[in-house]
Amino acid sequence: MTSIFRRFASLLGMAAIVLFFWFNLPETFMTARNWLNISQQVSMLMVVAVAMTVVMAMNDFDLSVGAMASLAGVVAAMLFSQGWGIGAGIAAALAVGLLGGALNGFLIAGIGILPFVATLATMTIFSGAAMIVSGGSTIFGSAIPAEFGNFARGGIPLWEVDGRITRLPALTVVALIIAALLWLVLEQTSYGRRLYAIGGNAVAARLAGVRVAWLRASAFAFTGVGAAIAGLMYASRVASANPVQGDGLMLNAIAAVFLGMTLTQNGQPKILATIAGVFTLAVLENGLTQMRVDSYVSKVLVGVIIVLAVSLSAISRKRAARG
Amino acid sequence: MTSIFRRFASLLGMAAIVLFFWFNLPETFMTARNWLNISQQVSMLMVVAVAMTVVMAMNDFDLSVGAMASLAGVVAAMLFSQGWGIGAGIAAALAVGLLGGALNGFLIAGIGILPFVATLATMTIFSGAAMIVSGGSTIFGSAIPAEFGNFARGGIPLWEVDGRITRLPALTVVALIIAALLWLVLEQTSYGRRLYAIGGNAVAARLAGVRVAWLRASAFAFTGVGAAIAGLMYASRVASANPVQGDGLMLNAIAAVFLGMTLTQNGQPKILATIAGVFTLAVLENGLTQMRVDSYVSKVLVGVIIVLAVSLSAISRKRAARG
Amino acid sequence: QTVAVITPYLAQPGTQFYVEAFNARAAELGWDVSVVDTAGDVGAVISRIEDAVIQNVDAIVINVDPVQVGAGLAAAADAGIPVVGMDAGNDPLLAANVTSNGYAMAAETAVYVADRINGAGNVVMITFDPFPPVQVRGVVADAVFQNFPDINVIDRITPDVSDGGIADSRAKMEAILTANPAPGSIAAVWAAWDQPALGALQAIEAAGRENEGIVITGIDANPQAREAVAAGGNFEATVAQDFAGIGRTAADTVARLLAGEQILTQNVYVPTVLITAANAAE
Amino acid sequence: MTTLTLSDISRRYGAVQALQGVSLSLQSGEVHALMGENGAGKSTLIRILAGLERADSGAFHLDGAALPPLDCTSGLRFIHQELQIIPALSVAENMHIARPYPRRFGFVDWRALHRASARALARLGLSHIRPQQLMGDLGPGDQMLVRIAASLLESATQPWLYVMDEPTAALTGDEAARLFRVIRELVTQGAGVLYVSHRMGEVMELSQRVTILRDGRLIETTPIAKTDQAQIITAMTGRAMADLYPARAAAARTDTRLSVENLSSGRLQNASFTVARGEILGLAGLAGSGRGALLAALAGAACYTGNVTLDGSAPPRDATGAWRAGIAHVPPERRAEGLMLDQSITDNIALPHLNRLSRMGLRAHRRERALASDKGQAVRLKAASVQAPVASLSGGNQQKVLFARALAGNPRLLLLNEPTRGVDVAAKYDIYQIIRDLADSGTSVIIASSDLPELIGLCDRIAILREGHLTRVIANENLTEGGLLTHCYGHQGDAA
Ligand SMILES: Nc1ncnc2c1ncn2[C@@H]1O[C@H](COP(=O)(O)OP(=O)(O)OP(=O)(O)O)[C@@H](O)[C@H]1O
Ligand SMILES: Nc1ncnc2c1ncn2[C@@H]1O[C@H](COP(=O)(O)OP(=O)(O)OP(=O)(O)O)[C@@H](O)[C@H]1O
Ligand SMILES: O[C@@H]1[C@@H](O)[C@@H](O)CO[C@H]1O
Ligand SMILES: [Mg+2]
Ligand SMILES: [Mg+2]
Repeated sequence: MTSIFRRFASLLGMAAIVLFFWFNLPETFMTARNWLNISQQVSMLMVVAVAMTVVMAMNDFDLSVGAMASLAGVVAAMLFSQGWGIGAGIAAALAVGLLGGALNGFLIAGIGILPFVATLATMTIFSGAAMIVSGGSTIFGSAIPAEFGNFARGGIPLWEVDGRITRLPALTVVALIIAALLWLVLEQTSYGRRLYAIGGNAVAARLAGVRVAWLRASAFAFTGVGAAIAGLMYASRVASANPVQGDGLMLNAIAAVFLGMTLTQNGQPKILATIAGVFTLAVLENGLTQMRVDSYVSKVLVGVIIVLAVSLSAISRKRAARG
Repeated sequence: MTSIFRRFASLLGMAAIVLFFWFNLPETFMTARNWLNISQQVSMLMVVAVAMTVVMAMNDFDLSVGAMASLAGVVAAMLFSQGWGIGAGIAAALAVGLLGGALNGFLIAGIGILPFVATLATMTIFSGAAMIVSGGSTIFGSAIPAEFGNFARGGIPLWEVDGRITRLPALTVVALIIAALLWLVLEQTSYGRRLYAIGGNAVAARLAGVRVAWLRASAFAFTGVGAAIAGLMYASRVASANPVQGDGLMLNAIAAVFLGMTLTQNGQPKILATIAGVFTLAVLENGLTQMRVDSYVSKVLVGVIIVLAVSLSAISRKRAARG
Repeated sequence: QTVAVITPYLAQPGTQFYVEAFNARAAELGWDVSVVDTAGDVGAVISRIEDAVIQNVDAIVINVDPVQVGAGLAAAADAGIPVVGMDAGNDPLLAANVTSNGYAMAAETAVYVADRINGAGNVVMITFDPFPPVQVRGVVADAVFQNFPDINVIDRITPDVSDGGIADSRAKMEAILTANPAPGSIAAVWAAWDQPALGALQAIEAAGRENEGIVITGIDANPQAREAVAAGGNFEATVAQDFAGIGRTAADTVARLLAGEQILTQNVYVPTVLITAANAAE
Repeated sequence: MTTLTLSDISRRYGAVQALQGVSLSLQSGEVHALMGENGAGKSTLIRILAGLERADSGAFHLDGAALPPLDCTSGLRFIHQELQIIPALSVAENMHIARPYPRRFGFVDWRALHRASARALARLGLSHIRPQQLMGDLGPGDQMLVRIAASLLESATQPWLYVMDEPTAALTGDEAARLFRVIRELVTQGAGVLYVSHRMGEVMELSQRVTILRDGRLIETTPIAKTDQAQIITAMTGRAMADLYPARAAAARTDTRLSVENLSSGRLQNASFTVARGEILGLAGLAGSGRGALLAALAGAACYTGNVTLDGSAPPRDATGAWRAGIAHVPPERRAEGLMLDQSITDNIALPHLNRLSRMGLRAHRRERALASDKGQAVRLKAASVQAPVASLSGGNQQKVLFARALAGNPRLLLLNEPTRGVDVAAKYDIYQIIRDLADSGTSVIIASSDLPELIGLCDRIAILREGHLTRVIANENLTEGGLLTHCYGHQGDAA
């Protein structure tokens, strides 16, 4: 009961945001086009955030995801510019993600460095590496194969009105597939359940014989690959690669997971909740821009609205605990 | 025993860094001037990092410190430009820090929002507010009273060689005073001990008579003031105020505290350890720039060296735990 | 008529000025302008362009490398909404780009440096390649310095600009000064824009080496830099971009497009002026 | 019959030699008790057996064949001493942390998972616990029972040895009785049990052989039939122990210190009673009867309604005020509610008393340490130094730290919730003596315990709680365990 109300409280907050924009932007906000648009805009963040959810299920963090996204993007672009094929370039970028993630896993689970410190250090390393690979500047133009850039512009045709085809954007599809996969992994496999066990009580998990080190390391590797995928999506969307373009994803991804956690039963990070968190952030941006709120004021508003939405759930949780 | 070796291991790493630069820059690195210089460069970060140590002692975070530093800087500059006196402008900026910190404290201890979420939201709010206050641009020139800018250029005369006076920079003095104060508070008062108790086990602390909510709120207020002081120092140093100039302090401050934690007995955040962490980061930057390492490569090196230094302590801790 | 101005760089002094001028001209023309700052996030510019397209604005103005926001430009093109660059860059999907000539500005300051040090000495370069308009300046300065056999570029720094560009440049310059303690060991600092030039100036003054004759140049002539140049210290030259002119011209260009006119040359250059102590006060 | 032999096991932690050349042979088909004072090395031995920690030296043989340490764990099931649960996961998932989840097409088969868990729970008669329930929503007793039930899950290779480290420490009498029934059943089916407990009675009743450790050394392994309580205690402590409980004061006490009228809090409703100066009042009841709620309310840890007076005036209703007013308490869950594990013994003991110890807000480190070593000695704390982190102490010694904290303020009212959980016999006797001495000097004590002999041995009067009601307060004269249980269940209840 209590938890239902709590989740309800936070959902209420999110619903209120949507209703508010719907009311104020009656013509444009609640349209399929706008929502498809939003879904495409958030697709990269969604991939990073669900990947982040995997490590946060273990109560860990990965601060290096943004830098890894940037690195994967420039690595692929660099290889394209040296004549590699699309498949090979993508594979190499994903391998970089896997290696970087495995490095994080090794430092954290193998050496025993705190995740915050380890991934802060690798964030610096990946970011510097992205600068070195790209020479610090944007790789674009003929260096990027047209198909690579076109991918992000394509999508699955949904319907046609007046000769204009509405599509489910390709990036949205990729994000949904990855979210679905990670949902399966976290919720429906013993692997995922053990990650939650580690997050719930690492000592208990270890005493019970869970191979904590191994699971932690592998989860970080997963997250590295997720970040690399997001970096490739980003590069495809902007049809270019810049050594800092993914950096902003990190804090937003963490924010989305935390926002989502206010929706879940025990405050656990969950894939579906994270997606709700991602959409909350995106809808705020989209709606406030459409309402043409000054960008500084809208920045303040985003902060205030998040506080209000989260307060609802925090207060109702307190109530529940008390009564 | 074990902990001594562990702390020794990390100090060893830090000493190795210093020795390395000393060896490679025999003429310039180990000079009083260079160290005074470094001390001045890190003074802002030091203030933010020691303030961050206060909340991290409770096992909390404050992601809003960087934005608060920026905000305090532009508030003071804005008021100066409107003819306020130096004292009044500084007082107002500190009041903003206190209020902002108290807001964090209220959201976290009063409402019960997770520190990470609450301060991520207030980070956005403070940052937006800084943009609004400054109109998004840098405030400088005649708007900033000369004495304000001169403060950072002054210092306490130490000695004179060939008519050149070597000074202990004023910003260094401020940073040391604040660090000393917070050291007193954290290590030598019951207040500080209670913060550590909260960090160790908040439920147990409450049952043992610690007023957890009140202490948490007040500690965040402390940290807000610390961030505001750093923002003022920053503005004085660059004799101008820009709405984003303090933003980068946040991650670096957290990094410094975590680096320091590898030096302490039970991995607790401690003021002296944080200072060591701050200097480690600064010495790396200074030494690598002096050695004319490419900026990108040096970024990677900073990450690698931090990993190595921290690994030493992590590995020896593991050894110790084994026996 | 509604126009959306979208930029990640509103915190930069230059951007401020042309956005202001743009707004002023737009007010005269009776437009309804919304300014969106994505605070350094280039990818978000695409999202905001898409949002503007959904709102069905009449024109969009961007201040970002157009190559990186191609998806947004394509969305605008699909909807038939013209996009004008304001100090942006080149892209076929851009109706026009109003800017200063970055190659020319860098050539002016680099040649100024070479002349002042008589074609010989150690030079520190402060560049920033991730941002294309600034990146081209470094390329030109490199070429100029390479052409002088006795000029030696001893360091090429990329400062961390997240703090506004002054403080980190200053810290880096302080380390370089420490590493080169002999008077005369650094002849000049060539900075690709004013903020790092100011940071270098502060470092030189703090180190008490303002009398060694180290020459500093910047680009932008922002008011703080203008003051420094006028003061007659080490910071000797910068280039005034006509930010207001860029903003005004961008607005006029949008007006021409809305009137159905075709713009022939994609780049519309607004003249620049070299600023030294002689003309800094103007 | 399967036999696992441990020979010459040693383990050192820094300066502490936790185990020194211990040899032991475990057999299927019997209950083997492992006994020793707090810090004797029992849990360390078990952690080594479980492969969670390496021995410095020693060998393992299974039916005569040498084994690398980790290989012997496959036929073993462990219940470790500290209650290790994952509050945010369901009961069924907690039971399966270390087991393969049942799967269909590679994915978790939730129905099969819940069915398997329900079957194991049923074996312990835990029909009131649903597999889908959150572990964190259960009381400590039930949580321990779930952990025990997890070791009873069916699996492909049936375990031959169950290792239980103080499983009954957090259980009430009837919960423990269910466990004993299952243990007997397991033994009948041919399995062996290695059983650690500080409760003499259950060891005598359950086990066939007993091994005694003292200071990390093996003292002896003997058949239970050839020994008795007194001999075991002597072997454990190295000295003979006379009376377990201190003598009660002769005169009845009259001057009321605490008076409680119609107190309601949580599941407790309208409790009224008084406690005199120097009196020890016991709280007896089954799990969930409201004892904890009563103590928590008086300790300022929970809100309540009703009239309470302490020495004539209303006591503070928050924990901070309560400590300052001389109301000290020992909460039931030492790890969750009591201790800062990574911090030093001194820091843990001094915490509620900082105001008194410090001068103008500045800490007096020396006085803090003096207090800690003084009170530590009083409870026979076994620790390398008072600056050692609490996490490095054995379970029983951690409990003593909490007790030392409560004593340190010379309280007017001392509230104890299971204060001797996991404490060894010798130390228990010391603690009882301290409680009695405190009472004799005027402190009023309220003590809730599931250890009925403890209540009968120690208290002047005993309050009976049943389903949230304080039904009666009886003088402790000629009370028997059975008699007390009858009260707890109500008149028509069954006292077994
Ligand atoms: N991780 C550790 N670090 C340091 N000392 C330890 C550690 N673990 C155990 N010890 C020490 O080893 C000794 C044996 O501890 P152990 O936990 O085995 O005792 P025990 O017999 O189980 O006691 P109890 O009855 O209190 O549970 C104690 O002195 C304890 O302080
Ligand atoms: N001395 C104490 N100090 C602080 N908190 C306590 C104390 N005793 C109990 N509590 C807390 O009070 C709450 C209610 O206690 P509990 O769960 O034991 O229920 P109860 O109905 O009182 O059952 P029981 O009769 O078995 O104790 C719990 O959260 C418990 O941890
Ligand atoms: O052209 C300017 C540059 O000179 C720099 O100031 C950054 O902003 C750009 O718009
Ligand atoms: Mg034990
Ligand atoms: Mg209880």
